[in-house]
Amino acid sequence: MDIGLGHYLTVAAILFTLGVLGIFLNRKNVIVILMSIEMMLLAVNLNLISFSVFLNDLTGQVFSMIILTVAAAEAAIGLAILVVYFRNRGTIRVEDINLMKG
Amino acid sequence: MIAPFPDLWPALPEIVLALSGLALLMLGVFRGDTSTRTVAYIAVVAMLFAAVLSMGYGTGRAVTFNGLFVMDAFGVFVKVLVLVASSLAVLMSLSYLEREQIRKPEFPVLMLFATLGMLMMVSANDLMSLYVGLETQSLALYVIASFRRDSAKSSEAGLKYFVLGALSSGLLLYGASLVYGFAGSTSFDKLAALLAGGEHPSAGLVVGMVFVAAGLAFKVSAVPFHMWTPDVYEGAPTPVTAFFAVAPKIAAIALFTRLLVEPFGHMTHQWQQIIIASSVLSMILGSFAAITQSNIKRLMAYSSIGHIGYALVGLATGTEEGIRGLLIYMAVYLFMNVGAFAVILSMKQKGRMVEEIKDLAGLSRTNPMLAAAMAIFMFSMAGIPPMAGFFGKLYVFLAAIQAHLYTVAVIGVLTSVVGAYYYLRIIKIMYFDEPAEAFDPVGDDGMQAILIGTSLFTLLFFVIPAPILNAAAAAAAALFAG
Amino acid sequence: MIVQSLSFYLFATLLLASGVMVISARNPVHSVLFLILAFFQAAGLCVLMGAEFLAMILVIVYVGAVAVLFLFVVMMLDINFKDLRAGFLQYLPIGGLVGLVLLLELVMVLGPSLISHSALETAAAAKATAPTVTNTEALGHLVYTHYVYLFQASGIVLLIAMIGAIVLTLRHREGVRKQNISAQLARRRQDTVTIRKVTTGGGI
Amino acid sequence: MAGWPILSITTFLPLVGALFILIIRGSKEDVDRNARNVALWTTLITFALSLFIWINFDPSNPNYQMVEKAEWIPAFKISYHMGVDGISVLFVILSTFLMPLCILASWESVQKRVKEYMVAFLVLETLMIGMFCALDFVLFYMFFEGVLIPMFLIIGVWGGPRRVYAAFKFFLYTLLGSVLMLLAILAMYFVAGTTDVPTITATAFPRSMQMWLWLAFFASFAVKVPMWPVHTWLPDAHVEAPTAGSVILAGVLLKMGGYGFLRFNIPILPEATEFFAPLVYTLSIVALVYTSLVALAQEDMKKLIAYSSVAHMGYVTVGMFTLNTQGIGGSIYQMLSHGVVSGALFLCVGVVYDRMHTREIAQYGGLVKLMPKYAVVFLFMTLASVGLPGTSGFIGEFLVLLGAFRDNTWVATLMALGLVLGAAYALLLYRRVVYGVITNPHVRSMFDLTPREVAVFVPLVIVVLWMGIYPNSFLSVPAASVEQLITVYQTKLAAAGNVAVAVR
Repeated sequence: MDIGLGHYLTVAAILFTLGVLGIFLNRKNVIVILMSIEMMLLAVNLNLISFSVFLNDLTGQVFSMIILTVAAAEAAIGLAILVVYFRNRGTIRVEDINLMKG
Repeated sequence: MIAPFPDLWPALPEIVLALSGLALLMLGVFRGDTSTRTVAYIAVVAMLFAAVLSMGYGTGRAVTFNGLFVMDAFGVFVKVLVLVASSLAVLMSLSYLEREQIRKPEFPVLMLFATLGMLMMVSANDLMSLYVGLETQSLALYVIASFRRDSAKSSEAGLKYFVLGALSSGLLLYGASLVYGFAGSTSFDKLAALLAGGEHPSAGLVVGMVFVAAGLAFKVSAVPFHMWTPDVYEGAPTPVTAFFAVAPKIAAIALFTRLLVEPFGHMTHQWQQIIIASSVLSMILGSFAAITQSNIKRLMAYSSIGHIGYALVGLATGTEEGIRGLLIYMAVYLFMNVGAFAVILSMKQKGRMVEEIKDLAGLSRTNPMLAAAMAIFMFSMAGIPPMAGFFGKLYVFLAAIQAHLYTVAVIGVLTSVVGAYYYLRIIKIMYFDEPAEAFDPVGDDGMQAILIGTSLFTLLFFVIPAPILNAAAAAAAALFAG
Repeated sequence: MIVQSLSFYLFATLLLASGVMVISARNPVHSVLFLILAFFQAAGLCVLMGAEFLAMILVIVYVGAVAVLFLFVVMMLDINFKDLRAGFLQYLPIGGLVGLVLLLELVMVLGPSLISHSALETAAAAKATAPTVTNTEALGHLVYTHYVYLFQASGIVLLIAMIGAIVLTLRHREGVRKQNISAQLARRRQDTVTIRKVTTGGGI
Repeated sequence: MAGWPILSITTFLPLVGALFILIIRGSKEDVDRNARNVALWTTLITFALSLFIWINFDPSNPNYQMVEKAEWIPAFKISYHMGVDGISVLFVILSTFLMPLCILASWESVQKRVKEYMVAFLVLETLMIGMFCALDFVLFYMFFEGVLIPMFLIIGVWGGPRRVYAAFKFFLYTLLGSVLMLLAILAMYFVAGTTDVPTITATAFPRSMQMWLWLAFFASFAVKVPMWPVHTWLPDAHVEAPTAGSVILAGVLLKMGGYGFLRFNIPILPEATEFFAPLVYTLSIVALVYTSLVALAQEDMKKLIAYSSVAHMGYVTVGMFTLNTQGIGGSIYQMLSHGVVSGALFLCVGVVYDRMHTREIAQYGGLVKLMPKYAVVFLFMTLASVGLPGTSGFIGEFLVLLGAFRDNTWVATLMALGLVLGAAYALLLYRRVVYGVITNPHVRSMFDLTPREVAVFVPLVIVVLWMGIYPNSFLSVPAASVEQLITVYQTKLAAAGNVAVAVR
């Protein structure tokens, strides 16, 4: 029962799907959507790291570091926008994001 | 282990922008909100200087930073477009910022950094530099979309843009990781070399490419990834919408083009159908959904979806002629869209912005020059000759016919007739209807200059089209030479 | 080998379970805590693969910075949690179906796949480091030399995030007294204290 | 005058006038007066210049003359290529001839936004002349489509109560037709490698491709002509447009479709032309009979004349697709004659409309007693429209009928039926408007033609008489080019037939 690349990829794929589901299923709370995005990025990182290890090539790990950095920045911006939104509307319910008909 | 110092010369425009961005940030922080105009003017000068530097670059192809960064004629063409669009957008935003009391030096600085990100996207030669450039652009855009932080609409637009943008980045990254894993490299050159071998690409690679394409389709707001566009256009501050509608679109579609043509150029069969479907759907949705709109910014959103559909026709051909058509289309799109937004930004009644289409009623009586300019832009967007928009469509359809995409071309011209209906509706409201309340005079000299410049360009493009056409042809050729 | 397999399954199961909890927990604070748990498990998987540096920064950056930032915001927003308790299951059937399809497709494509020879060749050609150095050292060599462009660009991304977060959320409230250190240090006795002689029964 | 780009000067002179008008400043009265004067003088000078084209033109030479060619978009072999042959030269003259009359006719009836009105007309003139001179497909298409912009504004701004509906219908119908033509042009570009009209005319296209191309061109020109059943935009546009707009619409814009058939469909796509000729016959005959009957039932004067235009253009299309000298020559002649006569008829309606502000036939009656001069002009034009010998209408209809008899007797017979119906509705209109007793008290206050109106009608009457009595001065101009057109058509057809036989 050797653990191969396929195992890691499968875990990452499930995690990615969970992230996508979290964005689309969530109807109550924007902050959970932001967390789902973080999970998607985590899945990507797992993918890259496992590829990198099994290809015996460091590029994937460098890519993963870049993603980590950018994801942190993205989270900061996202939360800042969320705070601004909350100050204006007093709610972060997903159903309430409807000022403009979409 | 001492690595050789990278050649910085090809990245000079980016370096200029980055350094001036840092300097302007300092200036803005120390001089306070009163320095906004100064910061903005210097930012514009820096962008135009970067554009001159790009033009001076020449025609060769240079790869630097260990293959992460490429500069070629394609990059020159698109960078000049992006820089011109951004500098016009900065100029247009000034009086708005002052009027709405959000005068902060960070605004032009963020626009400058967003532009830097766009240049990096255009020059990306690796999936990693693609991602970093894209995020540099996107993060700055998220912030300026919600820049009116005391407006519920603006922050809602920012939030929506952020969530969907981050989702699209996630898709793109997942795709990028699969491409890396199944091809063994993230470099465009190596991917191209690998795929050129004629070997059938593995399923993982194809799935990865599709994910990357979906992520980028979000950024250019092509159907079916368009749903954020109308809300963000309507909610964001108007000068930001003007910026969104032009510069990031041009950069993203250029990136899309480079990605599909350079590394995935040998997988045309795999992506052509996707692009065709997206293009056809964009053209149809863009023209039909716009008919019922009453807010002019929403209308422009659907109009831009439609325009992206036409531009994607050029990409869908996958030929040099198609890319040439796409580039010409984007150049024309730049000027007519900036002009149309300059008109929308001039829609003020008693110092208050209005954005309903019906507010334009009788504009030809109350402000004939503004109405004439808007009419020129609308006819151009509808693709009626001799306006510039006609030439954009002409070259795209030329390529489509050459690539035997007859159905796409026929759908394209038919949707352009439907599109003509809603553009004509605006002209009808301006020219045929009884005047409503008059707008305040445009006043702002910079805005007037932009209005005159863009409308003359759109009207008189047909007189000497050759320089832009030749530049676009050279740019397209550069993409296929590599 | 057995230990390795067992740890893989442990980490993977915990990772996915906490992933499920992140999107389904009713209280956002719990969601954040499960997110932190998920990051730890992912770090464990990285260690299993031998990517120890990434494992470390996953913990430091994600758990130490990002997740804590989330926690801050959740607390700060002072959300009425009662409001947030309904509505998840409403979309579960259709969403779950779509998710299942996406997942099946991904697994079908990726599960059985092995790395192709050409990919290995391409990757091997790009190898820039000797095998003797540690993972961290090798990454350090690459990031500051080969990928200096990305390094610099990430710096700009972080700068943008900083500007953005400040410009969006910083508020200058009127009437808030702040510490003014230089003024405090520059105080002299004669500026602030006066000595009065108070006559008995007279008051000031 | 060999090195003198006379066609370009004639084409773009009105644009110069338009720029002059644009820079006029001052009080409303001054601006209006100056705009009218500048427009009138510009159109008159343009007309004078176009007469030079006619004088310079050598009728014995069937090829393009006064050719100008300059690089425009060299990368695509698209050039600025202008020139006239016997088929187009008279249309240029027709456009420049009608233009000053239109300006004069709108002298008083247009009071609001005079400046813009004059600019729109001058731009329209440039586009019309350019279209008839263009020898490059892209250039042609630019002029052809560009016409929509000023015409849309003219109908929409200065038109009647339902102007918005009419303007949209006009614009979208014609646009829908012409975008398909654009695709056809692009497809031809890839076969011929250029958009140069003479080069493309010399190119042989494969038969299956010809069919599609022909249909695409037909979509555009049939809407423009207009042919039944895509004629429905025409009555609306005519009724709502201001008088001068109707004159240009009927006088010149409808001819653009017919010109397109002659210039492109027949010589470039001969096999498809042969194949589709019965379709054109059928549609034209249906148009003739059907619209004549519809015209009989009209209560609105302009609508009646609009339907009569559809019927008259039916003769034109039949004439063209007979593909013999008489038919094509006759159809060109009929187009010119119809341009003058229907223009004049719309002006006649305009005259009474300016006085009564209604176009309802029942409101009038008994005008002959109050407006004798008007009655004479109206009668003359009605008879010319019916095709009385001695007027221009007769020559055209006669030649077309002759051509049709040579080709297909049934078609000719049905056309004769159309002639009878045409006489019926035209004379009925005349009787109801001009004769009879005055029932409407408002009519009593009407006055006869003013000197300005006389100045508008005199040239029209002279031209109609001239064309009717001495047709040779107009018939000889296109003759050589028509001969060549038919030769080209037959040679190409024969060559295609041989190839087909050889393949078999």
